[in-house]
Amino acid sequence: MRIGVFICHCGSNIGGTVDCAKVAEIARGFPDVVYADDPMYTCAEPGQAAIEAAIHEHRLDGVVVASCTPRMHEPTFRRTVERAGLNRYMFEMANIREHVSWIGRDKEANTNKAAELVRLAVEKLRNNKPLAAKSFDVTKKVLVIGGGVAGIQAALDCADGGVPVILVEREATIGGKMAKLDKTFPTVDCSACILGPKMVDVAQHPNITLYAYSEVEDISGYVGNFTVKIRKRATYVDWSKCTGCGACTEKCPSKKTPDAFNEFTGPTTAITIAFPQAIPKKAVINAAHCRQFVKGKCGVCAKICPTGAISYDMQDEIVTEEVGSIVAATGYDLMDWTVYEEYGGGRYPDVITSLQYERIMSASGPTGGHIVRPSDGREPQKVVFIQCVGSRDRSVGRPYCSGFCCMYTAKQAVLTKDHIPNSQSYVFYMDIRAPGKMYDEFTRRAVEEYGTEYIRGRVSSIYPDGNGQYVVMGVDTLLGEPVEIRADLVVLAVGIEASKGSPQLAEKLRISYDHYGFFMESHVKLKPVETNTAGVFLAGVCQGAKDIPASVAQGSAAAAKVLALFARDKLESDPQIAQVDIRRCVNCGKCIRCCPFGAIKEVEIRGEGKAQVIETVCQGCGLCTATCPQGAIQLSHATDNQILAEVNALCQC
Amino acid sequence: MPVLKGKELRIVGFLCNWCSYGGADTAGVARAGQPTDLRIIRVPCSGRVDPLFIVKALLNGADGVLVSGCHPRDCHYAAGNFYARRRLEVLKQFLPVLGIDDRRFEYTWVSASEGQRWQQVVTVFTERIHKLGPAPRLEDAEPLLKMADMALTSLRPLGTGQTAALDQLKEAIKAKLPELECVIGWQQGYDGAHTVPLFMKTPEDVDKLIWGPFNVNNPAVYLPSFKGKKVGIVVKGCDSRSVVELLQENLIRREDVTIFALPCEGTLDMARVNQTLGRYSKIDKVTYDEAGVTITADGKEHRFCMTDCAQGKCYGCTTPMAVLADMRAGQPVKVEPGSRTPPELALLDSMSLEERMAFWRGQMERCLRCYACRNACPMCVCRDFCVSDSRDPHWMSQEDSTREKLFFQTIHALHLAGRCTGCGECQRACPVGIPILALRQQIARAVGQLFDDYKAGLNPTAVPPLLGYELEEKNIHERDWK
Amino acid sequence: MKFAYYPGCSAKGSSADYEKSTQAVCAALGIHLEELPGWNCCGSTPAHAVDTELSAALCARNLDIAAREQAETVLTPCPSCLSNLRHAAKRMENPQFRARVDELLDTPAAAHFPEVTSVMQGIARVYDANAIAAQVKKSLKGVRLAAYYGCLMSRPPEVMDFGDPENPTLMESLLSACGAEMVDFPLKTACCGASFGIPERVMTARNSGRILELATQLGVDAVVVACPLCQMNLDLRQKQAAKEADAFFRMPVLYFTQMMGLAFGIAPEHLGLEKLRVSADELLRKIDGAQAGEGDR
Amino acid sequence: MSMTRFVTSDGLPGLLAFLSQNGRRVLVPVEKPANKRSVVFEPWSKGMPFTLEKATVPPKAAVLPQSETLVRYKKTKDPENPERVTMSLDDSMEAQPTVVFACRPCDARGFAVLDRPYLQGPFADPYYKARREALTVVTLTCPSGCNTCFCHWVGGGPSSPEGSDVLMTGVEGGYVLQAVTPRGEELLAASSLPDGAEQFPLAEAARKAAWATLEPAPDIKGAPEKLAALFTDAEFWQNWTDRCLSCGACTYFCPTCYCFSITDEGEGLSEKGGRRLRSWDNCMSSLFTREASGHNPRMLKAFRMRNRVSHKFSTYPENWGAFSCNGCGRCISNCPVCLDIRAIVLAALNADQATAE
Amino acid sequence: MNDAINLSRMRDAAFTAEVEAQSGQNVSTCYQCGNCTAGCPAGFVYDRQVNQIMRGVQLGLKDEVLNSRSIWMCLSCSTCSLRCPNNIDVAAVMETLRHMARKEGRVAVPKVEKFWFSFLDTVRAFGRTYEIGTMALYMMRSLRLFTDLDLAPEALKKKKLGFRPHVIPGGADAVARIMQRYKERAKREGVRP
Repeated sequence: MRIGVFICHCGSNIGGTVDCAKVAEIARGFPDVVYADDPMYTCAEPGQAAIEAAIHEHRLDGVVVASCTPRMHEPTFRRTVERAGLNRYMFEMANIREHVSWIGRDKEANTNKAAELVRLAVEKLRNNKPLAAKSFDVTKKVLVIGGGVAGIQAALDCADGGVPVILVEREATIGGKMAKLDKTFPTVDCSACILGPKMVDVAQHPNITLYAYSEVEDISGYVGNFTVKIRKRATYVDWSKCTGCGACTEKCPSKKTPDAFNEFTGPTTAITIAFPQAIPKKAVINAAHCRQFVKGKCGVCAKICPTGAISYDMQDEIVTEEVGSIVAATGYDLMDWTVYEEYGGGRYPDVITSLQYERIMSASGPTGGHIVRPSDGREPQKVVFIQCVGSRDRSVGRPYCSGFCCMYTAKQAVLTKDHIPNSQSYVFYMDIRAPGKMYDEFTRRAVEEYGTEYIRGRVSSIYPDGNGQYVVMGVDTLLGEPVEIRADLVVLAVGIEASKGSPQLAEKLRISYDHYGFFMESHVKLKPVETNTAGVFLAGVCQGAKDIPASVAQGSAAAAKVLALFARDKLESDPQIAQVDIRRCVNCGKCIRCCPFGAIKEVEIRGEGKAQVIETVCQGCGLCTATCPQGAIQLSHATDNQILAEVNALCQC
Repeated sequence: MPVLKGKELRIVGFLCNWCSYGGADTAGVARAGQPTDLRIIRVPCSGRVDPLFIVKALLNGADGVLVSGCHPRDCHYAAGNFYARRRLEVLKQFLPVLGIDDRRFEYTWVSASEGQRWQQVVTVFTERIHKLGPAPRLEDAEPLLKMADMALTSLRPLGTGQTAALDQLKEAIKAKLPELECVIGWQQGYDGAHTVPLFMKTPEDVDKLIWGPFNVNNPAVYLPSFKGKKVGIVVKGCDSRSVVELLQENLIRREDVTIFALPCEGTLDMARVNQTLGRYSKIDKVTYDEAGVTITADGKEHRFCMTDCAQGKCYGCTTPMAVLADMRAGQPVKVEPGSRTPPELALLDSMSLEERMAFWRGQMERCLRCYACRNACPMCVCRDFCVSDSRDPHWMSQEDSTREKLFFQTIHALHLAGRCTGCGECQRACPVGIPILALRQQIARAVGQLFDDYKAGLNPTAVPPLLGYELEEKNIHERDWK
Repeated sequence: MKFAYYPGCSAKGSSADYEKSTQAVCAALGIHLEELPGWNCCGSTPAHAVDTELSAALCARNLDIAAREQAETVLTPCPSCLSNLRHAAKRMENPQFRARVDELLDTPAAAHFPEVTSVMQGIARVYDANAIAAQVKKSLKGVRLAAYYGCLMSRPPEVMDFGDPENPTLMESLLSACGAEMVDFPLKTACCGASFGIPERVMTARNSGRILELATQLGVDAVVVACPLCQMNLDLRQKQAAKEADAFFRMPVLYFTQMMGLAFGIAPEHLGLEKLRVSADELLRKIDGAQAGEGDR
Repeated sequence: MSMTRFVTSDGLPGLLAFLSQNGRRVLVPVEKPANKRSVVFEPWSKGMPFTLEKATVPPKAAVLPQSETLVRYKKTKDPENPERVTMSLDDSMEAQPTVVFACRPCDARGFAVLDRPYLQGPFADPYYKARREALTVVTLTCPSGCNTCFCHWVGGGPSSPEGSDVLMTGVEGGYVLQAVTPRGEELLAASSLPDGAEQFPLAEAARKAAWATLEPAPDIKGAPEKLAALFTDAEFWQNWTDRCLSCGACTYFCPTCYCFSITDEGEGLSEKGGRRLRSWDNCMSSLFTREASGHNPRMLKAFRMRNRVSHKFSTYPENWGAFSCNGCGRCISNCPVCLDIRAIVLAALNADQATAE
Repeated sequence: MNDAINLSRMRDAAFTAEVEAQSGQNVSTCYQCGNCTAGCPAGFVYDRQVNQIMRGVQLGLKDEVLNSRSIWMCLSCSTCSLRCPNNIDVAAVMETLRHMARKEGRVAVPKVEKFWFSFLDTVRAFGRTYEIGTMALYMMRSLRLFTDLDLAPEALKKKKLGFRPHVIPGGADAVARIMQRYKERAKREGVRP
């Protein structure tokens, strides 16, 4: 080979503690190195031009740049060598800035270390092979999982961009958590009024196919070519006939059915339409509470239904869809706050969650928008809000901040005063997190205009005083004293967690998730929408706590990613993937077993079983390479020989 | 390149590109000062790190090796680090048997944002290695030769009485034979004191089948070569574990294999038998009694009582009955509960790290790299494509140094992690009697201790531990980097 | 059923009634309590407040006796003793700590200690609710009780192993089995003020007062306790508490063993009821009345 | 009569000390502490225990090491112009004067087998030649046959002198040393050992007695042709190799197997430099004939066994007029599955007859 | 302000580290939510609330913390530990501080310590607690002769307190030896027993 080496000074960033000229001189002694230089700024335009010139002048067929981290400029320099006619994989980097000059003060040691790292890169490069990407077709159709506001936004944007959308929603109606809210901060405008039109757009958009009351059963394939199985759960109502007239819900005799949409703040009927603006506005039978199912006789709804839509023997149905990309927008659930025994563990009727409070305040809720205590229907005078219940609390395994509770708590305090002018609200908080536009002003209004008492501290316990009130034992750390409030109603700002089933969905999507079930983005800062599985994007709270504007923005961002992906007719696969040497392969299947992506399959080649890598699915982790005992499957660009070359360069005594 | 004398030691790091390499970058950006010894090799994922890279480095001059990946659950590739965690932990528990201080190898998890943690990890690890000093080299050790103590007690009866049921077994084989390509068993070898594998194709072949303490070979070694063909196999308990392990790994198919079994009463340690017999020109007679055999060679009688002369593995054997069989004959055998540290391993356990290195130095010197150990191993299915004699990948050279030889044994042992059933064929096959089984036994022990007492080859549906993982490992714990 | 038994010092002094009723109830249930020979004080709060190793040494001597007696399980009625003994056993799992403690002892303590648990758990381990109910001769039907555990019994959870540390329910299940109506008593694990009654009276007065106030508010017939110190603070010091709260309390405070004893039909004098400062006569009448009413039907 | 000397049993260390003079390396059989009998040749040094047992591993490595460096190469770069690389070669060979002590006649005959291809062909191998010329072989004659050896089938015997310089035979009280080559005479002459003429008859008697212990040998003179005829009989070879594990225990422990492979290791510009290695190869391994394309003419172990047996008993004799097997029996005793080359040869002879009939 | 706490001078990092080491707690995880204080049954007699003590430990304000009355008034009820969102065993920190203070001879509330000693002295004498003995000793030491005098008639009437010390058969000496060794060791180690 003919290798050129460039030792970057990076101004004084590297040159300050590394003798770059010396490193270049040492590098000239390395095998196959025919040229070495130490430019001031390699990544700058003249630096790149110098590399190109050197490639031509010295007929280089491989280039090593020793500079900053490859995580920063590897793509840059790959393009550089490509411009000069080299294959982009005939390039290696040595990180002598983050890993050398910035962390060590001893110039001799640094220079020696830099030279060794260059040696590693040279040895690796000597084992590199040109790699070429392959192209394949794309199915230009997207699956959006979750019909909350983020999913709705992603679906609408994709649909408007001309891409057919499959929207899958687990509940009977789309709208998600936002549909349950009474008002939204900081404008205090009606949630249903701003979300409703978007929901209607979903229903009416010619490019959107909505599967409500459905779940994703299985996902296979890879970017551009996913196959998705969707389970349409039995609603026992033929939606093609149901007009959403609601006659059945009026006549249903099972009137004490728990109402999940209303967060169990009041009862509903066994056949029900979640709320007046539901999309699709179709009835669903809750079989666990329907007399027809429980007792085997009733049939009232079937009798009353004017279109004969009731179908008690309906079964789940599996439909299969082919899509090229997937947006996960599965949102969140509240954590199970009943672990807080000191707050009554759910035994006190007037200690409720903020989402329950939303339903109580909502005009479409069980009390028609009148704020009353669940225990006795009285209007509360003293309302205590407790923040961070299940947020920033390691003792219950929830160390993270749920992000939007500070704001909705302020909103709820404001609304409480609006509803009950002579009421007094108290908010126990640790820190007020209100960094959004108009947010801090809003919390100040809650204090200054609505007289909400903000008390800095947590609440240690709540207990009924036996007189119909609740003793709230808290602290005012600013005062430095314990405080005690007798409250009529206590509203807990319960922390969020990833929606139920997120880890299972993540496994199906082959994306990572954190300890709490939130999906992992590809890069915290720079790839907040992408995942590590190509073609799968994230929107909304499923990726981490965020409020409505941020969820909507991420929904649009995900849609933009989908549209960008679909802007090309063919996709290119990353050639840094595993390859099977079929002569060496004995078809033991160990690689197939451990591949996290299902990217290896067994095929028959001349009568013998062999492993084969599905090039578009392989993500290039190399687990198979480390697993295969006979070295028959090698990860291109990180083969055993390439890594061994590096090990041998370091350890040869 | 040589280390900076007097300043640095050779410390090699394998960092995953996504988390730990980024964490090291973050530390750099934060100008978090660190010792300069570490040389980082960037790999896509900690799951890419073949434990053999680490052994290779440690045998070839590294004073310390550090692997770092994404925190469990945060793997860029979803699960690579879960596999890595198991493999690296097994390696860590294996190294001391080679005489390598396991403190010289560490693995951890550092995310891309944890610059400070990375600084801490590098600093603590480098300090640790400097405290340990330059790693002792295998070549510098003064050879130390010691022998395992073979005075052992057994968990189950040892003897030769079960032959009574052999005829019944033969009938069963004959009945099944027409459906099968062949049935693998044992026949007499060049004399009455040697038994060799038998491939029964006709009823007359079946009549050659013998059962007894000379049936040392593990016939399961031949099964993978019959993959796809209907074949029968006669097994001892230990052989059946190899069959089960092959099934576990889909190397053979259950429907293809018919297993015939008799309860095993132990097999002779032919190495010790031959030591006793010495040089002789002819075996005159071999007679059996309940407790052992008497071999008359050149007119001289030698009695071998099974309780004294069984193979080392037989004493701690808990599966004299086949763990899986289609046809069984003979009387069930009672096994006492308990476990035994195998004699070879007990020998290594009794040594210091320095002694162990010296031990292997002494033992490996006489290895000729004939690879009888490998080829006799029923789990060595790579066979013609073993990495030990390949140029791509080029793990080993043809040099006859003790280091290369020991490295091969390490390859074998690590490739057997969670798979070795302890049949001992590797050691039995070794013409120069190197107690290489100890390395496999240590791996098996580590796997057992880490994964709920897992033993390879007991359950055909069990997932071999290194081909699986748990989100939270019960017995693998994150180390403290304080 | 036989258990080793560590009565604790109060059993021989201020809580003789607890001791008496414990013995009576256990006798009725056929549970034999074998008192550890030559046991000593666990050191109570003062010992661990002064030095953890000293506290552990005092406890280790008792645990060592129990180990030598080859006891499997040691029962103790007193949560404070229980807490000290269990803490000591747990801390001595640390070899360095153990070595320091051994230095203080005549001979190094046994390598393994028997388990120590409360009398209440001991009873519950042998008898489930149905079995307890079968023993009841005088149902506590119509009697409203508040179960008060105090702060030590369930905390810290990793040492005490007494169910949910905020909301233990064992006493409720035992007394419900005896027919009593158990109210949800939110202050069941609040602190009564502990041993500060002597050096800082206001501490017990305030804290006990809060408990008595809620119990009174909830209209219970008695507060049932499992701790000698709680009993003393709530009963003997009830007046001090009332004074501090500027209120009037008349709340009988009984040991759960006394309550169970009554349900088992054991005579009050065999349960030491005469030692109560706040008389339980009204409660006794209520129980008898309920029995009479039952008889009428 | 050739020159004889006598050495008492106690005098052996003294003899070894004498042999070690002048920088000579004396390879003696050493018993390794192991559960399995393991005797290997190792350089003797004063005070080192040794044995006169037949070695597990033959002394072949004395002339043909398991792995040897043929050439070392170092590259240097012109600091002015890194494109200019100069290479220096070092192909100096190590040929330390060596005595193999107390090998057996079969081992010694092994050297004779190796000599033909390495020295008598169109090219003499310089590395082998240098070592061979520096080698003296002191052979201990066998007192008896053994269960796996068959030297007398293939032209040898318990006191065959072929390949030896000195024959040594155990007699009452010591050993008689008999020079069988000029080099042997030179060696014995230089020693201060007493003359052994007196004990020589005892030695002759012992040798005769040894012969008497052997079972009669079958006539295998027809083996070369018969094996050649069986070349295409795949079934024959398959039947005889079904239990073969394809390991190298037979070839690596064989005193006459001489195949090697050559590999380059290391980098010329590294501190260690590059090395061209010659190492033993093993025809029982599938790699032996695997071609660069991946094609392998001997995919089946049956064909590889055919190669080994035919080489020893057919092709080598065709080329050199003698069997290349010397009947030491190590391939039998070391085989993990007790494959018996004698049985194969006999079967080949019989198979031929069967066909003829 | 002149009396501001000068952190650059008063911060004692070794103190923080020592508290963490002895208590086994990581005090840096405390984010001052105040939950410990909110639930503390003794807070009303504290001079500094628990969360403030924790803050003091974080900042390494050794004198502020060890001279506090609060650490002597802690009831050891562990409510703070139970409710701490960061799993800090706050009660263990309080106890550690008390031990540290005692060993240095800083006793902000002597009557509490006197009560303990009175208790422990009776244990040393008799092997078991002897309530009247404890009371008597305490009254003597604290010069608070009227402690609980209001209870005495009731207690005596109800025979709540034993007049006779309860002595362990053959065991009191063993307890005394434990105490003795403890004292000797404390002396050797140069701390206050």
